[in-house]
Amino acid sequence: MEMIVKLIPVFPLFGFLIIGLTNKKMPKQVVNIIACGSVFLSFVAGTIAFFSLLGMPSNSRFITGFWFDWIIAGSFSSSVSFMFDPLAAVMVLVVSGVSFIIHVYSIGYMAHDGGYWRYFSFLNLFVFSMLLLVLADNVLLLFVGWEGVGLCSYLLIGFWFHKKSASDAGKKAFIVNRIGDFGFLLGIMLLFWTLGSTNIKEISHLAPEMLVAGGGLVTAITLLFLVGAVGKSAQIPLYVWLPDAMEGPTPVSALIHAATMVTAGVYMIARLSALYVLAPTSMAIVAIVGGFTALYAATIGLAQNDIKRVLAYSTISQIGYMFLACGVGAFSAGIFHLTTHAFFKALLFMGAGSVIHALSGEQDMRYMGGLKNRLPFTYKAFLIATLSISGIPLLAGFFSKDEILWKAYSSGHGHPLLWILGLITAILTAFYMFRLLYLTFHGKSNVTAEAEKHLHESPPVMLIPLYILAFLSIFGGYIGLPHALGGGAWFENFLMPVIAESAHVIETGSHHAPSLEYILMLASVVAVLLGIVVAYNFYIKNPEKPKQLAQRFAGCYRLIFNKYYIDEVYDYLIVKPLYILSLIFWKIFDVRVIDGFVNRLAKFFGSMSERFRILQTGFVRNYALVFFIGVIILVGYLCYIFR
Amino acid sequence: MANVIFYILAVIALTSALMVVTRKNAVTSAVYLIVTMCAIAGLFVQLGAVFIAALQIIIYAGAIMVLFLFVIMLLNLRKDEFGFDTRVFQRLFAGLLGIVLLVQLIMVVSRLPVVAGQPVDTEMGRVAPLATKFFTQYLYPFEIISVLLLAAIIGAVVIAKKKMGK
Amino acid sequence: MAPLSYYLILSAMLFTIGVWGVLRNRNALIIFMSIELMLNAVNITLMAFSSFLKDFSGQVFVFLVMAIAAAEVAVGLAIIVSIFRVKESINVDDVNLMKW
Amino acid sequence: MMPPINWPVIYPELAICITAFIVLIVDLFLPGRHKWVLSLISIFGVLVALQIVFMNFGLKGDTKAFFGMVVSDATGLYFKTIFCIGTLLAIFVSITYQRREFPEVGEFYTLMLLSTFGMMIMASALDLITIFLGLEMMSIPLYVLAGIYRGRYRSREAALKYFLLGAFASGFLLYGIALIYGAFGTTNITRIVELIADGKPYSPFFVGVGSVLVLIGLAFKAGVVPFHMWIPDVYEGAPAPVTAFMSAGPKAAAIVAILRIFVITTPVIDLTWVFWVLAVVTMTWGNILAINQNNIKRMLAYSSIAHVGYLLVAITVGGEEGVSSAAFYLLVYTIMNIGAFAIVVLFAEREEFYENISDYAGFGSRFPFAAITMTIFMASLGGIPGTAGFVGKFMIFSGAINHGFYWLAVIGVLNSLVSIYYYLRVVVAMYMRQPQTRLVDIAISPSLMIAIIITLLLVIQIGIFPDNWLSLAKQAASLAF
Repeated sequence: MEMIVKLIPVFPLFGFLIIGLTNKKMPKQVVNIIACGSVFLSFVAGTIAFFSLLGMPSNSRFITGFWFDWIIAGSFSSSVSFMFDPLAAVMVLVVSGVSFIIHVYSIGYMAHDGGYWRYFSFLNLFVFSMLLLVLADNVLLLFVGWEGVGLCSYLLIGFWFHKKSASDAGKKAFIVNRIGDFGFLLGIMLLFWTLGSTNIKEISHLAPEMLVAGGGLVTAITLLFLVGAVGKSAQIPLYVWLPDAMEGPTPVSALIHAATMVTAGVYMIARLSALYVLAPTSMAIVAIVGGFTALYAATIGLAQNDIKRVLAYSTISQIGYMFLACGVGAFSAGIFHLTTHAFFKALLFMGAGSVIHALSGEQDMRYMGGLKNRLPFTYKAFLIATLSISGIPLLAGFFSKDEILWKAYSSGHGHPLLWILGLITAILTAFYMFRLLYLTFHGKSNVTAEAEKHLHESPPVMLIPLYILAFLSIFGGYIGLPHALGGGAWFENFLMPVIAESAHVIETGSHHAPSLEYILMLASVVAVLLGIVVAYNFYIKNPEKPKQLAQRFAGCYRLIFNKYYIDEVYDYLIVKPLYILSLIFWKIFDVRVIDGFVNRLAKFFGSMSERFRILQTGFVRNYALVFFIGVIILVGYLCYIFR
Repeated sequence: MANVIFYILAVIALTSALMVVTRKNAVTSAVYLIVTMCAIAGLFVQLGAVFIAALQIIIYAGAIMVLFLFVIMLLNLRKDEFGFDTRVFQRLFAGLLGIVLLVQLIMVVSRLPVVAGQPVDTEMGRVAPLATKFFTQYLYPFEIISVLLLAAIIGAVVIAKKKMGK
Repeated sequence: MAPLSYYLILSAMLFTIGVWGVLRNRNALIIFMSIELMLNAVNITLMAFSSFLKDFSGQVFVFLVMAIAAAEVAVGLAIIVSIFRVKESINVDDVNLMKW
Repeated sequence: MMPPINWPVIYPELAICITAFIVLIVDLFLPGRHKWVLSLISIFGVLVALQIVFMNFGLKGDTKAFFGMVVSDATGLYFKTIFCIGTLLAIFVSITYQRREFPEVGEFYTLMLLSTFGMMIMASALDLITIFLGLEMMSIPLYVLAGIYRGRYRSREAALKYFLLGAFASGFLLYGIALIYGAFGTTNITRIVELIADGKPYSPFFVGVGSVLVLIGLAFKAGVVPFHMWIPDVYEGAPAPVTAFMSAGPKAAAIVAILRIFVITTPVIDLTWVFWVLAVVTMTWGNILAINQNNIKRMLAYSSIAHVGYLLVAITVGGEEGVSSAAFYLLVYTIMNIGAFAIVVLFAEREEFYENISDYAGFGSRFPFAAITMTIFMASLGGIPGTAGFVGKFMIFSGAINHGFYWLAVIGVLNSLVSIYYYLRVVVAMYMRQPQTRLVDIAISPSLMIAIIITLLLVIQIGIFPDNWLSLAKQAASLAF
């Protein structure tokens, strides 16, 4: 079994090498087989390992796959070896499974692209790095995978490099991720220095013994790791790169910027949960960052017109949920939502990709509409995903989201305010997702005549993956059916051994009355329905409404006789402020403050470089003078010391 | 008495050194540099190192400076070739920082316990102990310096020789 | 005989003059001569220590420095001549094609 | 009465020196078109020297020679290995270039070997004056090598700038040695340590200024800010193979001298803060100025300044950990940097026509192997995990954290992240820019290919299995203390 675990990431690596080195000499069909086949083999290997894991007693589920010692220098050691435990198993299955589906989808989507080979070799490299990340048994190897996925992400965002916006977006992603990596790397070093080990299993054992709970050291380490997680998972304040990352091909957005890579931060926090539970301050910060990001990104999502950008903000918002879960100590709930989110978000992106494909590259929702009948298969799959992400009961998204909301309220680290944040986000999510659905598929068609000519449903190679994911988006949630609904919370129990030490530290919400869980559940369902109804009112029942909002200053009396009086008040009190808030967040905070900061940072270094290089005058006497100034300063320093 | 000779030599060395760096004409500078070196040789005699003083004259004034003069003649440089120096900052800083360096260095050397004047030790002028040093303790540097001189000759030839062939 | 510190201070002054010469001159040859002046200044320090410590090592060093100076002069003058062949000038301020 | 000279200690130096002379003599009898024989002789000589270096690791008994003037210890031998590797690779990089651009200059190899000879002297010298002689022995051939491409004006300019500033810096170094001699009556490092141990009174100020001046002289060669000004111009102007040679060995030699004087022997005065500041200034300055460079040699020049900054972090940390991480990093740096320059030489073509990063557009598809190799070197220079450069940086920065230099580590990590930006610019240019018209194809020369493949394999090998190399560096450090 060890061999199988060892081999999981190796297949895509070979795929990358073969495709990358033979380049264009290979026919497309062979590339397809190698690219998809290698990922499929990883998935099969992961499945086999998963079942053998299930065969083991629940608290000793662990397989090591040792390749070789990597760095050994004195007390420092780090090896290339894998750990396959329940958490890794879940991640491996999600990553390789979703990757495989998206690889297949890409065959259709990228069929006419000139960079076909480059695309698949990068994609395979990405899968390799991601598997390395989730399987790594020490933080240093995890960092290798972490950088690897970052590199692939950068290369794939800028895949269509002839578009300036694409290469700019790549650059931005790169810069923002540097900030995150900075924290991560320092965190690793500080961790090694304090515990003398980088092995995750050893860390989990050593941390409670050697570190003072709530002490400054563990807080510093966990916060540094949080910086890394925030960068990679696009949370406040380092989320700016993700919306721009949509410049890449849509399957890439689905795989890297929605389903897998961006959730690496959540995975890492869950992996190091043993450290996080020792630092309540960090936990609180994780929860607050998550909660606010969830709300913030959701509000921005309200006002976007680009279909992929809505989904991008939605991704940020959903990852915010996962952070919220981790922050309140419900790591398994975070991972659960990560899993279901991978299904429905990948489906949403691929559905959007199918629409974009059908409309010859149109991404603006204002030029869509009425596509329900033109793209019936895509529509059905998209509808399922929308229902799932909105949290309609009995679909996958409902269970995971509800779990998080419940934990946010009831956990020892939780707080009703966090729950309220989550609840408002749930309303907004339902609203913007249905807005998206209505604008794209319902109503009257705004498709341009040019696009109309080529309008066609996608080929089966793109639709079949959609339906596999649609199936998972419906039923994927039942693995984690909570006790309250008669389930066994299998998912939580499965992960429990890995984060058991973390969980027992947390006071679970046992003191809450069981009925409370039902009430909160009901509240969230109502909230979701509210969001849907409002969206329906706005975009189906009265599609002119949003436009009227902008020009309705004709006098009070018209309002009184207006038959949508209630709606109007509602608009005025809730929707319009929200809409304005959304614009404010987007136009001012997003574009100016944070985005501006990142851009300015890059510009700053550039201009520093430009400004200082004139000091290198080319005159040898100036060089001698600078040298001499150095001498004066150093000798002067000594004169000062020994004065 | 000895101090008087020291002062005279020091004044000659300093003045001619200042002339070296302030003249515009390279020939004048070179001649003043020869004067400085002779003054320094005189100081070496004051310190009792007669042999090194002789070497100073032979190597520096005799060989190195002749080479300099030879190059100056070869290049046939005229006097005011460069005109007025417009780089004010450079000159300002050079002067100011030069004074700072001087102050610093004097601070440094003044920290050494002042050794009172002592009679000239003729022992220091002997060649035999110097040779012994050279061929025992400093044999390795001595060998290196021979290779170094060879390297310099090769280098000078490589740089200066005309392109062959084409 | 003058005390040690006299020699050291004289050496420091000559050294500073040499440095100043390097910084203020534009004629490559004079810059080079200023560098020679710096080396000579150091020789005074070495020789003074040698005599006052009654140690012949200092004299050995002076000898070695002279040899190094000779080697540098050989190479340095060759380089200056090679620049002159192209530029018809030995003004170091003309030698600034590469910058920034 | 006289202690033995103990020749075996300097056998490596002798091997290099004798090879240089053989090359010089053979050169006289070779007609222009057969000058390539010289490179074979040089390669053979360096390999012999390398072999002797390895044999000397097992040298028994007294490791000092020439009356305590030189020593053959693990540190010195480790660095001699680096010099040999660097010179060997640089010769491989030079062969085709030399034959194409200045075929008549057979002394090229002699000068390179003599410079290596000087580096070796620096690595094993125990006396300040010998270190100084080694430095001059290393530099004088370098001045000439920088200006050896007489067909190119920039080369002459580089030689002039390098020479004038180098001689200027030598003056300060020598002044420092003179002051130390005055304080102790000797310049032998071991002797000075003994004297201090015996309680000889000395003025710390006097000695401090002396050692700072010595440090400045060495820092100039290494390229520490603010003594770095010559580096960009000289690296740009010198012929690319010479730049490759210059950026590796001489830097390592200056660093090993700094290590020997300021870290390995108990320092007379505590210069930790001086090194701290120099490290921060050096890496930041190098990285910031590298960002906007378009000439690839100039960019690599600034990046080499930044790398010296990282090495200064290791020197600041000091102790066994500092020395071993610096030693390891220098090995890695030598290999990856010469590898990168090998690609630059490969792409440069006649008279270094293509030397701007923007000229590299479209190379990714035209020269896939060379482009992917360059990508790996750039990744390694930037310290991306999985490459040799990452291991080196990781060792340095974790050493800094281990010894409580948190801010230094933070600044260092930030810097290395900034640096990835300009390294990836090259990659972006190769893969993500529209190719310009370029009619000529690059001629693949076998010798250049050998250099590229060796460096490539070593970078990957050290990146994935750094163990043996690390323990070698560790040993080089541990025996020194």
